[in-house]
Amino acid sequence: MSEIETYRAQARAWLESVAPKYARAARGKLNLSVEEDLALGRQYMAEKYDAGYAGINWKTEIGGQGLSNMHKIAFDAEEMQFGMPNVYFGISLGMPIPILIHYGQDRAWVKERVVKALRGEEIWCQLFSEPSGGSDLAALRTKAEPDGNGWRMTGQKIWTSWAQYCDYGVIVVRTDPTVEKHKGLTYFWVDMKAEGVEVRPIKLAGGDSHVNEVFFDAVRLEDSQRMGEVGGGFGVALHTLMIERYIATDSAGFGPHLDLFVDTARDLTINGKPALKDGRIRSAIARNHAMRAGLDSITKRAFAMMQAGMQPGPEGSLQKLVAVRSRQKLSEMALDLQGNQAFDFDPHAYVKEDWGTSWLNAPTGRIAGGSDEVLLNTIAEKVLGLPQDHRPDKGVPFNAIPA
Amino acid sequence: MSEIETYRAQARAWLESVAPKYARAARGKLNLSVEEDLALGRQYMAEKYDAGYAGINWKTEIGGQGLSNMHKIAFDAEEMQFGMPNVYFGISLGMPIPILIHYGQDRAWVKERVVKALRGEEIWCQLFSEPSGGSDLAALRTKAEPDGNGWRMTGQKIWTSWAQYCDYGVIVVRTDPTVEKHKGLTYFWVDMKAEGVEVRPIKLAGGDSHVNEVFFDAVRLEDSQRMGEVGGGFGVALHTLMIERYIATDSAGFGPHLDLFVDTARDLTINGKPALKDGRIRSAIARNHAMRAGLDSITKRAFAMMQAGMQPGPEGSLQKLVAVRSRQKLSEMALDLQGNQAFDFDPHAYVKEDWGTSWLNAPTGRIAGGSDEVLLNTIAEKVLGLPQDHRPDKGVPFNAIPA
Amino acid sequence: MSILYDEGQQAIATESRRVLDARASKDRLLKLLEQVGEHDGPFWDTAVEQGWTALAVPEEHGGLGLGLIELGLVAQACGAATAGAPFLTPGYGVTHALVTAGKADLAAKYLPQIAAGEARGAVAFAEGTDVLPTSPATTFADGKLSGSKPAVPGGLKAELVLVWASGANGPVLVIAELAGAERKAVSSFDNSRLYADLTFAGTPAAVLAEGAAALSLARDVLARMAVVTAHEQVGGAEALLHIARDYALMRKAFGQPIGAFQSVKHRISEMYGLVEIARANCIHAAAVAGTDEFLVAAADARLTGTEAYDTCARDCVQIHGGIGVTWEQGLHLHMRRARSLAIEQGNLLFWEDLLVEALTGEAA
Amino acid sequence: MSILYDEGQQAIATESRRVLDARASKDRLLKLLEQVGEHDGPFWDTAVEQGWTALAVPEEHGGLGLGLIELGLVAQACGAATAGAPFLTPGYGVTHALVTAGKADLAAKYLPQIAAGEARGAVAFAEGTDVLPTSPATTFADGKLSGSKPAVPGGLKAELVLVWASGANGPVLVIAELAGAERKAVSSFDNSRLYADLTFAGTPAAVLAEGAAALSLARDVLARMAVVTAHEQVGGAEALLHIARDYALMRKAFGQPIGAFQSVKHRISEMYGLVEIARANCIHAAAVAGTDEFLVAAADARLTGTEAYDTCARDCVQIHGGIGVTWEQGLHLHMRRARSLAIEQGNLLFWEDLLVEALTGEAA
Repeated sequence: MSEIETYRAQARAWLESVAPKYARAARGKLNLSVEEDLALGRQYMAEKYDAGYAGINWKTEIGGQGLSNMHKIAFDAEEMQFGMPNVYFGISLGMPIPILIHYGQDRAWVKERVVKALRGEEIWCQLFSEPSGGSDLAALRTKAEPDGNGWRMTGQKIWTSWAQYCDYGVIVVRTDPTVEKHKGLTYFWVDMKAEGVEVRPIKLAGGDSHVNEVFFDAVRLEDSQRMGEVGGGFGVALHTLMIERYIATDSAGFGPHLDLFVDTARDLTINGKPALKDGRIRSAIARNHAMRAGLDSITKRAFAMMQAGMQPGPEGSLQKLVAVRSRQKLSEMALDLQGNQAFDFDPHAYVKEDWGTSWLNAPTGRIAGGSDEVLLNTIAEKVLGLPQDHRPDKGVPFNAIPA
Repeated sequence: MSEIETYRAQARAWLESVAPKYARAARGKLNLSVEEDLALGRQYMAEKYDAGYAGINWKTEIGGQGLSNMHKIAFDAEEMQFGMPNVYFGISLGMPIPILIHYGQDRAWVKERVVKALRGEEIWCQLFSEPSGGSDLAALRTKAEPDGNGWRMTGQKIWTSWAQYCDYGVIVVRTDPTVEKHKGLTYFWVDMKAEGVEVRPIKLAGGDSHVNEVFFDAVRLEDSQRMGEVGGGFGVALHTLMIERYIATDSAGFGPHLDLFVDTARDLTINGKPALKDGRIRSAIARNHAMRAGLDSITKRAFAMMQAGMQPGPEGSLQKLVAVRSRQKLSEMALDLQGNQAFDFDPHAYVKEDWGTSWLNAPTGRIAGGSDEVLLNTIAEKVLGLPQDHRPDKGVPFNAIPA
Repeated sequence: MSILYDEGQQAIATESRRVLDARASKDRLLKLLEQVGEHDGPFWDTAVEQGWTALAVPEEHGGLGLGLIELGLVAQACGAATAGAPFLTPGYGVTHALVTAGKADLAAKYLPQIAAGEARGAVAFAEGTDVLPTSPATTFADGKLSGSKPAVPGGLKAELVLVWASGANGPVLVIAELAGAERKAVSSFDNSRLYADLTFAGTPAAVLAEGAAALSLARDVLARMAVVTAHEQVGGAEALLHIARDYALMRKAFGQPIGAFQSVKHRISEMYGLVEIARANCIHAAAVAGTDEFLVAAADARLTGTEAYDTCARDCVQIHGGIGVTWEQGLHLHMRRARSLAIEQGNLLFWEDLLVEALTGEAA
Repeated sequence: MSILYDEGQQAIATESRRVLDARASKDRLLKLLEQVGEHDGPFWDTAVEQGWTALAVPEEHGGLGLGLIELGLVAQACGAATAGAPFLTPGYGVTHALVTAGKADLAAKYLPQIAAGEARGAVAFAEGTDVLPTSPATTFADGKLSGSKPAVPGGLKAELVLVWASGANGPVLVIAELAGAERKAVSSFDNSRLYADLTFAGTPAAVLAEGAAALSLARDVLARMAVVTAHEQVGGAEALLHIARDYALMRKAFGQPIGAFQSVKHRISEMYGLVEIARANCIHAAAVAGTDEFLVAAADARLTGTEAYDTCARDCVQIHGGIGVTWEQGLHLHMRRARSLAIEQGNLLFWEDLLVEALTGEAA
């Protein structure tokens, strides 16, 4: 058994030992509120940290375990099967903390934050999108103006996941409106409990409210909260999105595994015949399997290359685009197949185990973290070298662009 | 029996009477060259004229029969089933002649041309596209400069169907390079046998050569050959394309009827089971039938409205876009279904009765007479009022646009 | 059977759209999504007041003696408004069954109530995934119904139900009063559809048709309801097309309206194509109701109607970006309705198979 | 079974691409389209000279002892060049059968000839629309083959043929010399594939495997050929992606490169997605050849390879507009090849069913 396999076996053993308290199977019966589930999640993260499974592939000097990406992948693969209450910490540990590790100025303070974030004691959010900006990162309007030896920030962010439970956030703001729009941005971390910060949850089409509007009214930022150069915020933000590309991959498009579709179809008939015998269903299964297998191989190869010290190819940017779009149609089909039985619907069902919530929330997946259209443009321009779209605002100082 | 039904019955009787000489069934055996088939076609057109089935819905004073669109549709529906050798005259009578009737200056001369065109003695072509222009009609470079009381034309046209057999053509050329590009165009008719006109056939992907490049070297045009105002050519050209939209509709996308797909599938098995029992085939048949039925209903309604003196809706512009695109995929599927048997291929098989030539020539159909993309833009802009694409050349004098 | 609407039909289309626009309330509809067992009272009052329940009822029974074309136009307006009550379509199904079955007493008893909006209709054919089961498990004997039907649209509040059941000799189509049945509300993603599991335990019912006659009548009722639903789908799809178009003109990105970007522009043009093709099929189907062409025409309308509404729901939300997935903005009202209508009266697979069998004689 | 190419493999990829680019001739290939029974001699000479015929032949038989990964990389380069001879893939099929069947005499006799390019291979499994018929009509008895196989790729000029036939007790996989068979050229849309109807009238043949062993070997051969073909499809699709990208940068409309229009831009990005997904499946499939995962991985590669090549052929032509459909411009070389490769080794329906059966245990 390879070292990774041994590690995987140990991880599985530990996960099974805590599963009775934390796994979805156990929590499902309790009908916990989001707050209660989050509290349980914090306990789980602390136990996970103590067991040495937190920050697996991060350096030891900032609180990680100093192991390889392969160890991390092995643990995650096992952990996913239990449905542990860790959804609240995914973004926090996925993007903001790695960025903090990379750009944070006060290293001691950084390490303290990292450990508390790993233990689930603190949660970080990512404050990028704005109402007016949509998918146009460079069009941000939230501004920070020099204020003595620091800054004062005013404006509004939107679509911020879990902000209502966050202690800190990373944010991109405009510090110079007089230069071309993507050049006037700077990146900071912000204390979400600071005076002048207000969080308002947004109710989504599916009925839940894990995303928020966040308002900043003359919030004070020390210059030590700056990450990267003044005017260098656009670059840091792109770096964040790069990380996101590799962290956030799921060939099921964050919906149910294809096996669930097969199980669903296995019990059904179409005009009296077994659904699995029907060419239309077989085609859907086969095409989705082939597509997902391709995405999984792309991910495996990317990590193998990172492991070998190589830079993975840009094909990683296909993951969300392809996977979520097809999840949407597969979920529709899974519902239609069930006929009237599909009407029976639980809005709180887990999106990876239920066709109803998977279908209803799929559009959010096709928009959040870069819409299909933005991803297609990015591939065309950054990967294939095709020209940018026409941009009337190009080269124009931000404060000269008609709103 | 309604008047139309009576008319249809008479038409069918006449068609059957000439079928032994002209119908595809009869010609098929003879392996005629294009020239021989064309000669036969001219005879057919003459007989058709003498029988009173030419120019059915055109005014009697210019050589038509003065009957309704319904009579025309009834005859065409019957005629189509026989596969008469009339393909060479479709464009000639479809666009150029109606435009000539509308804009031609010398009415006596116009009537003479109309009759000769109806009798198949003369053929007209339409000279729009240019090598540099592509789908951008307003970017035409062929120019006509004032020359005494007339004009002298120099330039090149491309994708001109049947030009090698044509006596006359209608053409759009640039008469003023100093104004905004779509404003400097003028519309003429041209004698294809005139000095300085050279026609070079283009061989297409399918292997045949019915389209041509046409070169004009200082060709003399009388001002009496002008149709519409000087500088009014763009409008006349759009008028031509409007006519094209209603003349050239076939919900089969100018490929085989769906019945042929059913017949093809009926004889085949998929992994040992009848293809018609397979959900994938059933879905293809059903979806294509539904789509084609919708297009047919749109056409029926358009003609009913014209008949009732109303202006038909813009949905007619969907026909080619939807029909040809789906014909392409249906043809691929029909070939794939046949397995190795599909390799047996006759490049001269009639495109409406053969999956191989239908598949191989489908791309031409998606490009000729307005590409899919141009049609989608036209619908978006002209029907739905969406903005034009960004056009760096907008408002710029033609001779100031970088080539 | 003209394919051009006459003045009266155009008036119905305009008026129904006008009155629904005037009384529309997104907030009311959003609230209904989270209330199991509630429907949009004001909408239904409007429907009754406007005489939509009487449209297809013969004049001698207090109706307007109109048909599928007129009802289709009303359904189209209701689809655009994501109407908050499910009774229009099954109500028409029950009406058509009563008008066609030739049971004068039943017609005389129920049609006036339906026309007046006093009796709301539901149609319970499906069992499991079978839209019209060959031998339904629900049985009918000695004037009584036994068995159950899952998630029947409108079942929770309708007064009358048309039931597909097994009788002594083959299938029967019967009508029953729902007061005599047990109903259990189904919590769904589109709660104003009032889905209910119906259980019949000796529920009194009256026979409308038996054996072969029952099957052909049930098929005709189903096909007609499918055409009404297709009109509703076209109405919804067209509304989404216009919402998308208007948003694409208003919303700016990178300094210009997003409608100037071909990905948005062409997607909206494709939506237009799907809407017009479905509309044309609906007009044709309604025009040939009662002829041999009808079943095929109904399938064409149903397939393109479902494709149009589903695609427009997906793409209109996508074009809106983030705002499109908020609860308040309400596009999900259409998205949810697109799904419920795609399943009611049989999904795409059912209609594909039915159409191909009609075209080729080959059963699935 | 690493999923990262080693240096040797990368060298094979680069070198095969380089030599094919250097010797490519569009005119030669266009001419071949109109000549029934001719293939691209210079290409095949290159293949032999480069040792591609010897790649998968064990060293003791004069080969290089390499495998599917290396052959896949060569096939990818051939796909990009729409190579003008069909022997590479079936040649590998015959090679693998000889290597695996364990008939030392036959291996010793034929493998050196194959490695040296003296014996070119064809594979004749299909009959009618059956890719691998359960009970083939072609029979084998007393060392002789009788029956016929339609439109066998390369059949017109190959020296050796691997045949799927019915023996005394169940199916057999046999090898025969084509000199002893009758061949009739099939005029096709991709003539350099050298399709031929093969007729066996007592053609001498030798058994490689019988019964269950024959079936599993035939399946393995078919799956491996499908993976080679999938690599070829990826090569063709990727070439079209680059052609489309370059044209979109060069060609101007409305005063800007057409690549600046999102309809063109996004279509090319979608092409990229299809190519990379198919490539990833190919790499994985080649890496797991010989393991239990292989059949599923091969189906994944084959399905995405076919989809990628077909879509790229359609869209690359469309992006070119009028020039894209001319004979001289030659994009139809890819369009035709996309179709022939989509059908050789079994169409999408066949592989969908095979994959689903492997995943669910449910036969079609």
